[in-house]
Amino acid sequence: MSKKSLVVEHLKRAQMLDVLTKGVRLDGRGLLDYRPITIETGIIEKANGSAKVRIGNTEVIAGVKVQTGAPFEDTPDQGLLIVTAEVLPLASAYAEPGPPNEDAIELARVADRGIRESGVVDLKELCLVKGKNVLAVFIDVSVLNVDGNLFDAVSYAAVAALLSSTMPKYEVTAEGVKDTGKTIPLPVKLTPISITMVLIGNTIIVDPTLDEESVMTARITIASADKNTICAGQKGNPGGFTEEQVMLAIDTAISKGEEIRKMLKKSVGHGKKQK
Amino acid sequence: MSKKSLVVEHLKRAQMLDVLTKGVRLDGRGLLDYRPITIETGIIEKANGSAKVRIGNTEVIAGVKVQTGAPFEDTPDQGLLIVTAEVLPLASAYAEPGPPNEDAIELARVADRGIRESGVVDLKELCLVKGKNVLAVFIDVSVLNVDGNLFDAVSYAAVAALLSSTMPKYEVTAEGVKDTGKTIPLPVKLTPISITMVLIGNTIIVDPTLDEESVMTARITIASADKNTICAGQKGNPGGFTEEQVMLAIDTAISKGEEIRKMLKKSVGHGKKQK
Amino acid sequence: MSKKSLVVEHLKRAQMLDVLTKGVRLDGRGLLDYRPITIETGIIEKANGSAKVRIGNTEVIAGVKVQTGAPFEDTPDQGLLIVTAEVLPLASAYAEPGPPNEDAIELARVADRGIRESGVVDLKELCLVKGKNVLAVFIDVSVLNVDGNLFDAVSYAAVAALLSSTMPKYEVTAEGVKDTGKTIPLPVKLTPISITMVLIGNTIIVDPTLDEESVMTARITIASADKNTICAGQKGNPGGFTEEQVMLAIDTAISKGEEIRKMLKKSVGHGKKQK
Amino acid sequence: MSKSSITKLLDAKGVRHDGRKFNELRPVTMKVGVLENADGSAYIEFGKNKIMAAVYGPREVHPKHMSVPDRSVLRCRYHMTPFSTDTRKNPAPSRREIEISKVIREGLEPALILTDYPRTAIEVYLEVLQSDGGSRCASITAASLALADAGINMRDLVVGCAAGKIEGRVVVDLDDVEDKEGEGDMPMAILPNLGQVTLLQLDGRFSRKEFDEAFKLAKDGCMKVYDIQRKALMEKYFGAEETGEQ
Amino acid sequence: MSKSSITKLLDAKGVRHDGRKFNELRPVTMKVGVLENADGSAYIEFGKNKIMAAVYGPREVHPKHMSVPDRSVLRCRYHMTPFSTDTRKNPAPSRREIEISKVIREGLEPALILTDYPRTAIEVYLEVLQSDGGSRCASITAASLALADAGINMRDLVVGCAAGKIEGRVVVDLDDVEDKEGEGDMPMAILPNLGQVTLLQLDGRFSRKEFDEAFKLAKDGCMKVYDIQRKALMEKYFGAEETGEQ
Amino acid sequence: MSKSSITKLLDAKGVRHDGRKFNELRPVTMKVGVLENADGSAYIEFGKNKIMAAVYGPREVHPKHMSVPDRSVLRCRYHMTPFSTDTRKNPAPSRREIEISKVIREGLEPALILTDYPRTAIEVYLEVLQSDGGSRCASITAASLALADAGINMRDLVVGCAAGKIEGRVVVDLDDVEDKEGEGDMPMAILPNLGQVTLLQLDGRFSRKEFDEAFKLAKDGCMKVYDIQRKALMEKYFGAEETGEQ
Repeated sequence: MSKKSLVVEHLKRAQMLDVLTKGVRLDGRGLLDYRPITIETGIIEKANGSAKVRIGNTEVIAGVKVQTGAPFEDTPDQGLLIVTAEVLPLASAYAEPGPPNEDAIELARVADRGIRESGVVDLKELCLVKGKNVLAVFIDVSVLNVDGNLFDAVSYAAVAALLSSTMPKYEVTAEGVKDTGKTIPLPVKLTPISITMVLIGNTIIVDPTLDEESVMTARITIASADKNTICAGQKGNPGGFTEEQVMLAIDTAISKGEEIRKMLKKSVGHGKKQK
Repeated sequence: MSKKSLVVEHLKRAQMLDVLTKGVRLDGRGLLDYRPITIETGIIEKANGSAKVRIGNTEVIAGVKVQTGAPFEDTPDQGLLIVTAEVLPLASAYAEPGPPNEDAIELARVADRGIRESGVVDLKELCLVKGKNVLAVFIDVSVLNVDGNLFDAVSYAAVAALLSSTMPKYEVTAEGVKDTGKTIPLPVKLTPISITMVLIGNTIIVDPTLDEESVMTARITIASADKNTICAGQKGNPGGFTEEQVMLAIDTAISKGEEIRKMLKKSVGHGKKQK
Repeated sequence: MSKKSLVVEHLKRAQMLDVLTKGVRLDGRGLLDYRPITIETGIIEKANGSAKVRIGNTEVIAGVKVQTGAPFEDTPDQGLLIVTAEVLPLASAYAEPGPPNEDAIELARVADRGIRESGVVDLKELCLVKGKNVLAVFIDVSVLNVDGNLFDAVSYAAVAALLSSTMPKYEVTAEGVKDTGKTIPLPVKLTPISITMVLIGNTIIVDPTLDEESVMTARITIASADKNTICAGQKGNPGGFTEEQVMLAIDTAISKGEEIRKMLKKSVGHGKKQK
Repeated sequence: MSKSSITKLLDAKGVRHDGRKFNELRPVTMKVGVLENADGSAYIEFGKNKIMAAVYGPREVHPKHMSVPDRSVLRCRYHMTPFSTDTRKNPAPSRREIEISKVIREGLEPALILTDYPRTAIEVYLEVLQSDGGSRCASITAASLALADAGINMRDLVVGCAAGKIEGRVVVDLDDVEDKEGEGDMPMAILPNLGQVTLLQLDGRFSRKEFDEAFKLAKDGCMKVYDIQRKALMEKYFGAEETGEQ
Repeated sequence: MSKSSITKLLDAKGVRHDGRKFNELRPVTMKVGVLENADGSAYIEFGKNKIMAAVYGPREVHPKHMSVPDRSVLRCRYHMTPFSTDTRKNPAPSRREIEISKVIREGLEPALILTDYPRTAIEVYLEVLQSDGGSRCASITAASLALADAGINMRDLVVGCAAGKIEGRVVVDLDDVEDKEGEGDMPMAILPNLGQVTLLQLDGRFSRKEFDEAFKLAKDGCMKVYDIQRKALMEKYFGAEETGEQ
Repeated sequence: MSKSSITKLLDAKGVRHDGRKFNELRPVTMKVGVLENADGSAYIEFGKNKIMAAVYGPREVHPKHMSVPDRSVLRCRYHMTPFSTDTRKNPAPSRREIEISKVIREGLEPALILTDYPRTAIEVYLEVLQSDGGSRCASITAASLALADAGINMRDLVVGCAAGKIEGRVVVDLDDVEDKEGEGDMPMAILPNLGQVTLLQLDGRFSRKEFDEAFKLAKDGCMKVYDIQRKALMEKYFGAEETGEQ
C-alpha cells in the first residue's frame, strides 16, 4: 500500500478533489454512499460458518472454526475468540506473501476489537469446564481482491460468518467433555457494523475505493453496536481530523450503520434458509 | 543449486549429450550404473542408530534418536517417526546456513514418505500407553558433501541408520513408564530403496552427478519396498517425462532397487557384527 | 558495533596510545580507574526487583520477575534463572531493532554465567514441589545508553536487581501451591562482580569507553565471587593476550572486584532503606 | 495412510462411499477470470475442493538480482486458508505447502514459453479456500487456466488428476476420506497434447501391475478434466453458455 | 474489558479507586534530554507509566531504496521491556506493539514538516519501562518532546490523553485497574494549537452522549498535559526551575 | 554445573572415572582434507567428540555491502547435528551455538593474515557430529587445520584445550561427565608459537591458586594437541605414515 502514490497520479488527485467539491465522486456516488454490497454465507462447508463479502470490487472471505481448548489463566470462565486477517498475495499487485505486515495487523486488530471487545459473542457461554475446557472461536478473514475499504469488508465478513455459524453441542460428564453430535448456533448477541470514512481535501466520504484511498489524508473507522452505541473506533493514516469532522464521522457511522445492519441481517437470514 | 547453470558451461553440456548417445557417461559409467556406494553404520555412539553413506563423492550421515513423547490426537495408538534432512553449509560452495529452503524440504519430505508412509517401521509397536506415551523416532540426515543424487544418499542413510538402530525396552507399570535399561531392535519391517533417474536429452540415466544434474531437464525418484512393490515416487525439476519414460523408470527402480537392497542389508549386517 | 572503526579516526587512536604510555587516559582516568558508578534500586514497582546502573555515560536498567513454572526434566528439584540482555535501539545510533545479534547474545550469556553458574541464587530454594512446581526468576536487562563496558554495567544491574528483589511466599498444601500474599527476599548467596579489561597497544585498562573499545585489540571479563574466588571469565574480540597479561587481568579483577562489591552492596542497602 | 479402515470404502458391488464408480471423477466446475486485480485468474471446484488461482506478470522481478537475462522467473505459492481444513490450519506456510508449491511450479513450467519474457517474473498464487483430496491436482489445473487468462504464451495447458488404491482396488480421484483410509495415492499432471507427465508423486504401496492401472486411470481422468478446462476457457473468450460456479 | 467488576471503581461520592475525581489526571512529570547518544530524548512518568523516548535523525535511510525523494521517512517503534508489565512480557514485539507503533507514528506525522528533510529517515523509539493504563498516550506525548529536542521542524507539539467509562460514568485518564475492569477506553492525541485529532481509538461501548463527554474530557486532559509538556521543554531550553523526574 | 555428584569423579588414588590421570588428555586423532567440495577441511575426534571442519574462501562476499576494502571478513558457524547430543538437539541454532561461533571466530582471527585477501570472505563451518566435553576446543583446533588446508596465510596454528575442577582437584580436558558433575570448566585456545591466548572462558569457581594450576594444565594440554595437529598436517602434505580416522 505504500506504493499507492505511484498508482494515482497528481492529475487524478486534482480531478477527484474537483468532483468532490460538487458533492459527487468519480464513480458517480454521493459522498455518503456505499458501493453495491453483496454478502453470501455458508459457502465453506468444512467451516462452522463462512461468508463472502463484496463491496464494489473489494472481495473478502471469512471462515469460522470452533475448537476445544484451554482458557487463558486470567479468564478461566471464558471461551476464546481470535480474529485474523490476511491480504492474500492474489488480491493485489502490491500484496506480498510472508508474515503479516503492520497494515494487516491493524486490519485484524480493529476487526478483533469491533467483535471481541464489544461483546458480540458471549464468551462465558463458550466455557465448558471452568479453568479447563472452553471453546475457541477462530475467525480467519482472507482478502481476495483489494479495491479500498478493507476495514469494512473484513468486518462485515467476520460478523456475517459469525451470525451464520453453528457450534457443536458438548456434554460435560464425569469422564470429561463429550461432543453430542448436535450443533447449536453460536451465542452471538450483537451485530456491530463498521463504517469507514476518509478525508480528501476537506471532504469526508464513506467507503473509499483504492483510488480514493491513494489521495486521502486521514481515515477513521467507527463501529456501532446498535443505533445508539458506538463499540469500536480507529483513526488511521498520517493526517488529522478536526473536532467537527470527528463528530460528523460518529453521526454518519450511526446512521449508515443502521442501514447496513439491516441489509446484513437480511443477507444472513437469507443464506441460512438456502442452506 | 539454482546456480548450477553457472557451473557447467554449454560446451560440457554438448559433450555430455554426445557421450550419452553412445550409452556411456563422462566418468565412464553405463547409463544405469551407480557410482561406488559405501555404507558404514554404528559411527555415532550417542545415537540409537547411525549410518554414513557415500555415493561417489556425495556423502551423508544419518542419526536416529528414540525418545518418549505424546502421540498425535488422531493416532493415539501409534508412535511418531520424524525425518529431517539438511544440506550442511560445509557440503557445498552453494549451500547456505539458515532455515531449510524448498530443496531441503523436498529432500526431507520425500525421504519421509519413502519411510513413514510405506510402513517401514511398525508405528503401533512404538506405543507404550495408548493416547499417552509413545516412542518418537527422529531420523536426522545431514549432507556432508554434495555431488548429485542427494535423494538416494539421504534415503539409504536413513534406512541403514534405522536398520542398525536399537531402542530402550520400556516396562509399563502402575506408576508409569519405566526404562528397563535393556535395548531391543527397532521394529523395522521393510527395506525401501530409492532409485533416482534423470532425463538428459532423451536419455534416462540413474544416479546423476552434480554435473549431470546441472544439465538434466527432469528428475524422477521411485522407491520400492520389495521386488514387486513401489512405495514412493516423486517427479522433480521443470521438465516432463513421456509415458514410456515413466514406465522405464518404474522398471529400472525395481530392478536396481533389488541390487542395492541386497548390498545395503549386507553392509548393515556387517556393521552390526563389528559393533 | 561493527561500525566503530568509523567512529574513531586513526588520529584519535595515535593520540590515545600516546597518552596511555604515560599511564593516563583521554578523560584523565588512571589505567585501572572506573568512571563514576551510580546504582539505584527499586525503581520499577511492578517488578520483584529492579536496578538502574550508570558507569559514566553507559546506562542500563534491570528488572526481576518471579513467576511459577515447571522445572527442567534433568533438574526436577531446582528453580529456573533466566538472564536476557538487549541493547535497545534508543541506546545508540548503531543499535537496531530486531532479534538479538551475536553481541547481545554474548552479553546476556556472560551475565547469565556470572550469575547462574556461580551459584548466586540457591536454585533449590526455588523448588516448591519437586518435579512439578518451581519458581522461575527472570532477569531482563535493557541497555539505555551505550558508552562502552556494557558487560560490567549489565552485570552490576543484574546483581543489584537480584539483591533488592523479593519473591512471593508460597504454601504447599494438599490442593496445590498457594500464594500466601507475603513476600520474602530472594535467596541470594553471593555478590559476583565482573571486571572488564581491554588491551590497547600493550596496555591493559579497565572500564573502557566506547572510544577506547573502538581501538582495543582484545577484551577480557573476569568475575569474582569474593576476594579469593573467580567465578566467570570471557575473552572477547579478535585479538589475544599473553600469559602475563592474563595473570594481571585476574589479579586486577580480584582487587577491583572487592572495591566495587562494597560499593554495590552499600548502594543496594541504601536503596532498600529508602523504599 | 492408516491401515485401520473405519469407513467402508467400497461396497460389495465396487461402489465407493460417495456413490462413484472406480473410474468416475467427482463433480468439477471451473471459471476463468474471477478476480479483478490479477492479470489472470481462475476458480475451480473439484469435489469439495474450492481453489482460487491468480497470476501476476510478466512483471519486474523483486529483488532485482533474482532476474534472469534470457527468460522469465516462474514463482508459485500454494497456500491453504485457516478455515479450509477439518481442523483449523495455522496460517504460516507448512513444509507440506512449500513442497507442493515446488512440484506445482515444476509441473507448470514445461507448458510455458518463459524465454518470451526475459528479465521478468511470472507469479502464480493458489489459495485453497476449502480442501479435499486431490487439491494439488485441482490447483495445477486452475493455475494453468489462470496463466492462459493472463495471456502467457503456452505450449499446452496443464491438467491434473490422481489415482489411488482403496481396499486393494485401484480407483481414480481419491477424496479426503479415501486418501486418509486408503492404501495409496498417486497425484499426476500432464500436458494433454504434448503427452508429457510433469507432476508425479506417489505414496502408499502399489504393485507393478497396480501402478500401470493407476497410471491409466489418472491419465484418463486428466483427459476428462481437460475437456472441462477447455470449455471454461472458451466460455470466457468466446462467450459460450455459462456453466459452473457463479 | 471484563464485565465482572472485582474492584469498586467509583464510591458513592464519585471518587475513583485511587482518590481521583472524574476529570482528574494522574500525576505527570516529564524531562527533556535524558539520553546521551540520541539526537533527542524525553522521559515521562504518567501515573505508573515510565517511558523513555529517543529520536535518531534526520539521517541516512537503511536500506537505501526505502528513501523518498521529497521528504523524510518517519519510523516509530513502541516497545515494552519484559519487566514493565504485571506478568513478564515476552521481549519479541507483539501484534499489539506493532499496531500501537503504527498509530503513534501516524499521530505524530501531521505535526512534522517532513518535506524539510528529503531522502532521510527520522526514527522514534519508545521504551515502556513500566506500563500502566494510557501508555500509548503518554508515549506520543514523550515522543513529541523528543522530536522537539532533536530539533526537527514541527508545526505543533502532539499531546495524548484518554477518556473512558467505569461503572457507567465517563472519566478521564484510566489507569490499569480502570482499563481492565471498566466498560470502555478511548485514547486520543491532538495537535493543541492546530486543533487536529491525530490519534483516536475506542473500544468498549459508548452511547452517542457518552462519546461527546469522553471527547471533551480527553480534550481537556490533553490541554492539561500540554501545559506540563511545554514547561518541560522550557526547563531544558531556558533553564527554568527544575521539576519532575531526576 | 550441579553440586550433587552422582558419579565418583576421582578415586582414592586420584584416577579419573575413565582411568585418566589429572594431566592426561583423552585420545585424539585428526585428519586433514576430508571433504571434496570445501577449499579446506579437517576432521577431529577428541574423546567422543567427532567434529568436521570446512573452509570456503577467500571468495566473494554476500551480501556485497558486507565486504571490507582492506581485509577479508572472517565468518564462523559452530553447529551441532540433532543426533550429536544425549537428548536430541533442535536443529535451529541455539544461543549457545551463536556464542561459541563468536568466540571461536575471535580465537582464530589473530592467527590469520586477513589483510592478504581484501574484499573477500573466509567462511569456517564446524559441524559437531557427536559432542562431548570440550567441543569448542576441539572445534577451534580442527578449524585451524582446515584453514591451513585451504592455503590461507597464517601467522600460527590455533590449538585448544580445557582445564577444569572435579572434586576440588584441578585436571585437564574434562569430558561430558566431568563437565556436568564437576565444579568448574575453563576452555582455552592459544597460538602455540606466538604465545597468545585467543580464547578463554571460565565458569564454576576457582581460587586464585586453582586458576594458576588450571592455566598451566590447559597450556600444557594445548601443546600436546599441537603435536598431533602438526603431524596431521604433515601427513596430508608430506605423505607421512597414515594415522587416525579413515
